[in-house]
Formats: sequence, C-alpha cells, structure tokens
Amino acid sequence: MQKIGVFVCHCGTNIAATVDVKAVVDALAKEPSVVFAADYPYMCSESGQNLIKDAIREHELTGVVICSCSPRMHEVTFRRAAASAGLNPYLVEVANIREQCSWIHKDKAEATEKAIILGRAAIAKALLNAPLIAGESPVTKRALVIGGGIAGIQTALDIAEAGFPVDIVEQKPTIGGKMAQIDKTFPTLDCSACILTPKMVECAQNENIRIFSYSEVESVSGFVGSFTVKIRKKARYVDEVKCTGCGLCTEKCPVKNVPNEFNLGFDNRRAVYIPFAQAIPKIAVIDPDRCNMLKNGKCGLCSRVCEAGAINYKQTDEIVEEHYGAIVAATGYEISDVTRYGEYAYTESKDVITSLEFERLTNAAGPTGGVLLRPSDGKHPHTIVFIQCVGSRCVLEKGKPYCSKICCMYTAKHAMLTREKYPDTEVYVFYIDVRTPGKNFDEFYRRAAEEFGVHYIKGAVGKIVPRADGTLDVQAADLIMDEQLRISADLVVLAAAIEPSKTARKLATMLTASMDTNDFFTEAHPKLRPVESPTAGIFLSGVCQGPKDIPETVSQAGACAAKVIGLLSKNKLTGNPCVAHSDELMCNGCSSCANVCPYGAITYLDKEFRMPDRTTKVRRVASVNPAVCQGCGACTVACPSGAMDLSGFSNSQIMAEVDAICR
Amino acid sequence: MQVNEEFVPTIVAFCCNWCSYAGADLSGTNRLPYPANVKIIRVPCSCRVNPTFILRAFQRGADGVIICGCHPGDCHYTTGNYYTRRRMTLLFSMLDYLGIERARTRVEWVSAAEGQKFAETMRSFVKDVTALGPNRRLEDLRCRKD
Amino acid sequence: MNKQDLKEEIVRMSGSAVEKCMRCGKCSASCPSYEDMEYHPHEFVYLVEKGDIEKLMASESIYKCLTCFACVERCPRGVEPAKVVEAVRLIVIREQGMNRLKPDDIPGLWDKDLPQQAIVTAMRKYTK
Amino acid sequence: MTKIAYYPGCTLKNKARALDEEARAAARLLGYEFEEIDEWQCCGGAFTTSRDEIATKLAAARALTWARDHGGRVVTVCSACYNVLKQTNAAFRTDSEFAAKVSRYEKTDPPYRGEAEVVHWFELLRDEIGFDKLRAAVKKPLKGRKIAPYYGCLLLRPSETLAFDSPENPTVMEDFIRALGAEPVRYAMRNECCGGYLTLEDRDAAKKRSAAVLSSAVEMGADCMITACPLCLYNLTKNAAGPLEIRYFTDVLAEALGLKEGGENA
Repeated sequence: MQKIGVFVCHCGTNIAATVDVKAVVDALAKEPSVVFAADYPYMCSESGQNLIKDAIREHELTGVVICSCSPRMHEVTFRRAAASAGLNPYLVEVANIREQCSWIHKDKAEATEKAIILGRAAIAKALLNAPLIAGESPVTKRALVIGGGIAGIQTALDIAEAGFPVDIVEQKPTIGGKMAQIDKTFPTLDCSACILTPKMVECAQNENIRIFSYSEVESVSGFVGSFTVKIRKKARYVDEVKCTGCGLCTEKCPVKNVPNEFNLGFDNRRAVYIPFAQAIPKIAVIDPDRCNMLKNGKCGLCSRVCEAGAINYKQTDEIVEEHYGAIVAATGYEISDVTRYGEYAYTESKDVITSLEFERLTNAAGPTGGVLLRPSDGKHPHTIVFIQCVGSRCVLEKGKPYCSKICCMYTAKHAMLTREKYPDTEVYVFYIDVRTPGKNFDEFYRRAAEEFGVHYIKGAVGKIVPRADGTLDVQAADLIMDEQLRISADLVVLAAAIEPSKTARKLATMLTASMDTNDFFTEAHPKLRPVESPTAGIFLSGVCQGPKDIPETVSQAGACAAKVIGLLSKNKLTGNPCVAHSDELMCNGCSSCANVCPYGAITYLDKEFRMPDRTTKVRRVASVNPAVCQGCGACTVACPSGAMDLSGFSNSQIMAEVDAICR
Repeated sequence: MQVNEEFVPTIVAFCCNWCSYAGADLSGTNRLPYPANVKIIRVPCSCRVNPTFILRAFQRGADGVIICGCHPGDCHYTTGNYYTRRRMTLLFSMLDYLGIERARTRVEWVSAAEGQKFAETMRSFVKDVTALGPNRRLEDLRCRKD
Repeated sequence: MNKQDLKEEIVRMSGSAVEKCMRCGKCSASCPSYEDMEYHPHEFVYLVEKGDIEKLMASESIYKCLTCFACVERCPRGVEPAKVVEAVRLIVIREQGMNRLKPDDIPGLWDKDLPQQAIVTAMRKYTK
Repeated sequence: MTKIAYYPGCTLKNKARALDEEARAAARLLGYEFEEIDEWQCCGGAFTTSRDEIATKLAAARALTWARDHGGRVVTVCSACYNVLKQTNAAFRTDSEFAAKVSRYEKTDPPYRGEAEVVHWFELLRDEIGFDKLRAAVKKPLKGRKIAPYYGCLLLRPSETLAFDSPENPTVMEDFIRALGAEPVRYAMRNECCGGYLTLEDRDAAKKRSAAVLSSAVEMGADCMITACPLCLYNLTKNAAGPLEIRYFTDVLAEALGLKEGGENA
C-alpha cells in the first residue's frame, strides 16, 4: 500500500496570490493513496523542509509530491530533504505550479483548477516511482579550454595554478586573441600588450599547460568527468619542436603581398609568417593558399634558409585524441559586418574604419607605428567622427538586438587619446546613450568630455557622403539642439557591434551546450550559475557567454576556473540514475535501440534463458551500460517489443500523467 | 456533445527538460500568459515521447497534443529531436488517416531562451484547437468525464 | 477624438510600432526635408507615442515629408516614421474642407514640362 | 519573342512618350514583346501607406489581377509605377483583410492574393537578359561618357518590399552603364530624394533636394545623369540648373543599341 504525502507551497504570495492553496490541499488530500497533505509559506525554507521530513517519518510515506516552483529550481533541495528522512530521493515528484501556473494566469479559479490537475498528475507519477540509486563515474583530472584569448588564458592559468593539467586549443597560430590587437585598455589606459604578454608567456612556461595552437576541436564525446575530444592540429608546414622562431624564413619569403590579418589588412605579411613579435608559441606558419612551394612546388627558399631545418612541406593535419574531465568554452567574439550599413559608406571610403581598425592605427606595433594617419592618403586627420551603436541595439535582420557593452568605453578612450596626442584635432562622438556602469568608468567618460574637449553629441548619423576632395560629409542629427548637422570629417570610426565567434555554433552542437538566439552560450542560471552551461561539465568563459569588457572577462574566467577546479577535485561523480533498462524477457534482440543510441550505451549479450518446457535457449538481448546512458529515452520509443523503458520517466508513468491531465 | 462558444479544449504539451520546459519556465518568470488549459508533461528529451502517449491522450479526451523540443542541431542528446521529427511526421500522417485533424497535433522547436516564443506558440495552438472544437474521433467514450 | 483614440488610430493606420523608438534620431539624421519641417521625424514618433498629436496636425510639417522612406530604411528599431507622418496627414486631410491641394490650384502651378506624374502624386498626397 | 504584360503609366503616354517607345523598341531587340495591359488606369503615382486606404490602390490591383491572368508578370519602366504596383502587391500578400476587401469590391474570381510578379525593366535586364547579352547587342558603345546613375527613392525603398537592389549601395544601374560602354560615376547622393511631388507644394524646398543630388554627381565628374522616373527628370532639369545633361535610361539605351537615327537628343 502506497502512502503519498502532498506539500503545497505558497511561495510567499508568488503562488498564493493566484492559486487557492488551501483548495489545492483539500482536493489533493482526497486523491487515492494520499495520506497526508499540507501547505506552507515557503516549502524550500528549513522549516518547510522539516515539515516534509517529519511527515515522511511520522506517516511512513512511500512517496512525496511537492507543488511548488519549477523542478529545475528546487527538485534537488526536496530530494535531499527526503533522503535525509530516509526516503529514496527519487520517490519525490514536483508539480510546477509557479512558473507554469500562478505566474502566467490571472484568474484565481482557473489557476487553482490547473494547480490541482498538475498535482494529480504528479501524484499519478509518484505512485509509479521506484527507488533509484545513482551510479558513480570517475573524473579525468584534466581540463580543456577552447579559445586562447584573454578569457581562455586566464581560465587555463587559474586551473593550472591549482595543480591540474589543462590544454588550450586555439584556432589561430598564436594565443592572445583580440586583446593582443588592442592598443590601450580602459579605464586605466595601460598598454594592452604590456599586461597581456606576460600572461601569454606564463601559459607557455607553466608545466601544467599545453597549447594546441593552429588547432581546432574536431569532435567531442562522453559526458561530465570523462569527455573524449579529438583535436585537429592543422599542418603549419613547420616543425614545432625544431623551429626557434628566429624569423629568418619570414624575411626571405618572396611572397610579400598577403594581407596581414593581425593588422586587419592595413599592411602585408609573407606566405610564411609569425603573426606578431610576441606570439606564443613563437613558431612560423606557412599559409598554404599563398606559398608557391605548396601550390606548385616552385620555391623552397624558406627551407633553404632555415638553419634549424624546421620547414616541412610534407606535413599533414594531425588528429590528437585526449581525455578531459571538464571543457571550457572561451571562443570570444568577432566584429560584426559593417558593410550591411551602407549609409556609413564603409565600402565606399577607406577613411571609414571600425574601432578595432582604429586600435591598429594607433598601436605602436601597428602598420603606422602608432601615428594616426588616414588609410586613404596617409595624411594626418583633423576632424574625426566616432559613431556609436553601429549594428548594436538594432532589431532588424541585419543587426544585433543587444548592447555590445564595450563600445561606449572604448570610444571614450579613442576620443580621449586622440585629443591628448593630437591637440589640433576636433573629435565628435555621436551617441544614443552613453553607458558606463563600471568602476571608474563614468569618471573616465566625463574626463574625455570635460578635460579633453571631446564633442559628445546626442544623436545619430544618417548618411556619410564621400566627397571628391577626400573628405567625408557626415550628415547627422543633434537631438538636443534639434538640428541637422553636417560635419566635414577626415576620418570616421564605427563602433561596430560585437558578435560571437562564427565557430561557436558548431562547437555548441559538439558540446550539446545550448545557445541563445544570438549564438551566445546559455548559462545554467543567469544569476546563480553564470559560468556553467546547462550541460554538465561544460563551462563558459568570456564573451562567448555575452558581451563583456576585459576586467569582467578576467573575473569570469577566474570564476569559471574555480568551478572547473571544484569538479576536477572530486574523485567520483554521482551519475544520473534515470537511465534506460531493458526487460530481457521481452527483448527480441532486434538492435533498433542500439541504432538510435547517441552514446553507444547499448550492447548485446548472448544469454541463456530457461524455457517453459525446462529446456534452455540462448537469446541475444540488449544490455544498457548505466554509466554511459544519459537517459534521453530515444531507445524506449524505438523498441518495437516494449522491452526498453526509462527509469524516472517510465512508459507507465507518462501514461499515468496523460490520464491524470485528461481526466 | 454540443460545440458551444465556451468550449475549452484540453491540451497536453510534452516539453523537453533542456529547452522548452525551461522556455515555459521563462515565460512564467517573465509573466507572459498563455491559456490555463495547456498542461505540461516534462520529458528528458522530445524523443522520449512515444507515439502511443499521443494516442492515449486523444483516447482519454485530449483535444490537442503538442510536442516541444530543442531547435534542430541543438539537442542536448545530439540527435533526439531529429528522431522526434521523423517519428511525428509518420504519426501525424497516420492520425490524418484516422481522421484526426492535422491542426490537433504540432511539433515546435522552442529553446530555453525563448519564453516569448513558448507563450506565443501555446496561444496560437490553443486558438487553432479551439477553432476545431472537441476531439471525437479517437475519444474513448468510457473515459469521458461528463 | 480623444488623445488615446487618436493615437490608436494613427498606430492602426500606419502599422508603426512607435513604442519601439529608442530615441537615436537616425530618422531625423536621414531626413532630406529636415530643414523645412517644424516637427522632425523623431518628434512625430515621440509625440504620437505621448498622444500629443494635435500639435502635429496643426503643423505644416505634415506636408513636407517626401515619403522617400530614408527614415524607414535606416531606423534600427523598425519604427517606420514616414508612415506615422502619412497617417497624421491623412487624419487631417480626410476632414471635410481640409484638402491641401485643390484642382483649381493646378493651373497656377502648371508649367509645360510638368509631368502628369507630379500632379497625380501631389493630388494623392495632398487631397483625400 | 517572350510576351510580358506591360504597365506604361500616365506619364509615359504623355510627357514621357520617348520613355515608352524606346523601352519597347529596346525590349523587342532583346527578345521581349511588351503587351500593354487592357484598360490600365493611372497608379496614382504614390502608394498610400495607411492600411485603411483601399480606393487609392484599386487601379494597381486591377493591373496586377490582369497580369496574373496574362502570363503572371508585369513589367514597368517608370519608377513610381514600379513602386506603387509592387507595394500594392505586397499588401495583397501580407494583409489578408485588405485583399479580401478588394476582391469583394472588384469581384475578382479567383480572388487576387498577390500572385503576380512585378518587375522593373532593369530587373529584366539584370536577371533574365543579362548584361553580357546587352553588351553584345550594343552597336554604338558610349565610350568615354561619364554617366551618373540616379536611383532616387522609388526604385529602392522600402527595400524589404521592393528587393530591387541594395538600398544604400545599389549596383544595377552602374552595371547597366558599363554594359553600354560608358563609365559609371559613383556618388553618394544617388539614392537620395530629388524633392518629388513637393515641387507643387514648396518649390524652394524641392530645389534644395535636386541641387544636392546634382552637385554631388558633378563633383564626382559626371557629364550626364540617367533616371527612370519622369518626376525626377523634371525636378533635376527644372529645379536645379546645372551643367549636367539629365536623360531617361531608355534614351541612352536606345542610343547604344543604335535605335536612334544619328542624334543623341531625345
């Protein structure tokens, strides 16, 4: 005989304001097998939990139903409470009467009726629950960080510091990411390279860190604690061990006209190159699309000049397979395509540039040696217009609906530095709102306006007209003066929206980690679990989770590392007991289940069965490995004989819920 | 049974724990209303939904059944939603053969971030089913409530 | 009509989501008729959102919009200011006696090169 | 010879006769027979965006219905007709209430739902005939001519509905000019308004618009400007005196194809 206890939570007024809690208790108390029903203002509070524990003991409950918030919120809390009272935690069911009832309905009668039905369904399911015991799985004590920008670097360093080995996979030939391209950092104006390169060097020197540069993640399998990852090390055509990074090959290479990605195409590199002076690893790489030797076998100059004998034209991509306990996504961002905003004439004039291009033009290691010169004619610009929110906060198909968060501050930085270095310039900033939440951020922006005489204009630019004399006619609105302005500018800088790396979507699919509609990784909880993906064992660091600046990225990277360290410190993980199992007597060995299993958790055994006539017969039957099964249930539907079922979500349980709802 | 204007259909929604169930929670958190006659059953993945569950629902008097899963390519279990799509295509054509109107069943992809979409989807589904009136074709008279 | 009805009427006619405006001013930055208007595209959107429509109805600005759609094209929020201006103008000229252009005015405006298109378009824009 | 329904519009039958005749002649040469729509009426020159406007959209609706029943497409030459027809067609496709009202009034059977396709002569040239074929058909290449294409607003906006070309950096007229052997002049004001119908309401205001367009083209070295719109042509010639010759695109087309006897004048 089952004995079910029902507990209905008020959640303060969150539930009680729209659901008549007493009526729910009364109705559910009448359900068969229910021996106890009560309500409480906050079931998740300690005294609420005590109420549950006491009832379990006192009434010798065999099942518990809690009508409260979403099970995604407190199922774990209530299961723990049940366990501490001696009840198997998997005998607890939660009816979601907050998110899926009280919060979406206004009519009290309607909401109360729905809450009762949801409670009945939970009781029906609880009656069919069986005690489950979670298995354990081992933890591979090594982490993988995907992406070698500041987010990935910081996460890797913190994990390594705690004593765990960690690998960084970076698709470019060097780590460093966007921060390596930036000139100065706000709000302190430290030199970006000066604070980044020591960290890059630390990565290279730390015994616990391995860097797979010029590499990509090829496939991911497994689950939290034991992932298996294949990494494609793209052919560099340079032996990583032999190359000393002397750079002689990059000086002798005859192919001189390859646009230099690091300087965003403002100057050229060779076909064999080292991305920049402080690259880590400092190893040359040959661009197979441009190298004459690789294209048609005619050259070989680099091989001849290399004293270390590191050049190897026959090198091929290499696949490395490695095991990890945790994976960190740190794939960062790209600058969105500004050509979609034709009114800004980015394609029509070389003197309309993006902010990242501006960084290269003011960087001492950049194409102009840090002297701000117009890309079109190399002359010194006198009037510079900065345009904010180019593509950000744009709800059209071509834009990004979110605020890119960093543009207000870097534009203030650009404007301030320009005025400081070139007092003969006039600098205008067109803004919609200036957003500067952050320590010393608003003070920084105000300094640009107050001390450096940057003209901040509330309004937008409608059109940029490139003139025959090389100037740019900027047509704009000044909303405070209520007038249309025309500024004749020498240089226009677009604060382009940032967007997640194009590689992120493919990676998310491999990791089975969810993404939002903008292709940012989704966090497990926006407030309480901001650095974890809902997929166990996957962690998030940096802009791949949402726009953020360097200080915020570094803090998040550290937080992410702490979560990874917490996981890797465990020797065993408790698994999910809601896994599939097959009834051997019903199984006909058809393989339908194994064919749909995404984890290869199902194998077949030849097993001896006693037949009714006392003979024995060997039959082929399915067997599920509970450590590998993730509990999706695909096999249960594929099984034609009905042998396969899923613990915690069994066929009979879901049927019972259906019946209770349609009753 | 008379089709009157007060007709309130019974709707069963099977929601994947990783996406649309969370999407439904989000529409709650954001207070985005949808009709109370939608009752959600949590499943670990849309591919857990056995066609027999849907038949059972219709037999027990449900007027519409909707299955919500992760967007193609986003399945927590990699390929579960593709199975759902294939299975439900077959089931729906069978239901069609049985005379169950096509609009009584739906498969929708709703992510955990799409609270708005969840509420809109439910509103439109309820509207469609309400327009069709009560389900009679598969209903088992012995299960009728009144 | 009271303020709220008028606002709803304009929103219904134009199909414009005035509440989506984030006050960036890109419409007014793009407007070729800006200098000839007393109220500018962003103010049309703002005043309609506030329900302060009489001011717009009394203004000459409603006849200065070229319906060139530069504002519609460039608005990052999909607000469509030109349609708002047109809706306000229609509310005005649909009233008896409020035609802006009368057939009798045409001979005075006529010149031999004027294409038929100019007259039909002006009649459509300035009369009911 | 491909037959295609043709909507000439009011001005092409009066002030801009040449635009009509040259467009047809060039079409014949390139394999198209323009079949004038029976009893077509003036489109009204402007699409009234208000959703409750029905009567002003009926002329376009009739032409579209005729086109549906006669080959499924309608070609236009005038930018305004193109704009009005295409926007009306889009209203049929997206606004079922509007479509139902028109069909009830017009008694169209089956009811019109926006099935016809509206194409501009430029689109036909670009997407079907192809500029390579046009280039091959050119008898007198316009060598050395620096031509500024003037798109104006009606061909490009609203781009979501018209989908004619990129609304900010269109290229079809530039490609057209190149195919004729001339050099297109790129200038930023090519998609800005000429002043349109405002010339009747406030000529001074309209003049400012035309002047801005013209000076931008002149500055970039143009010696000729082409347009598809009679009102643009009027504003640019009448409201802004300049060194630039303003011509219909069909005029330079006819010239390059050798359809004009000797002269360059329209």
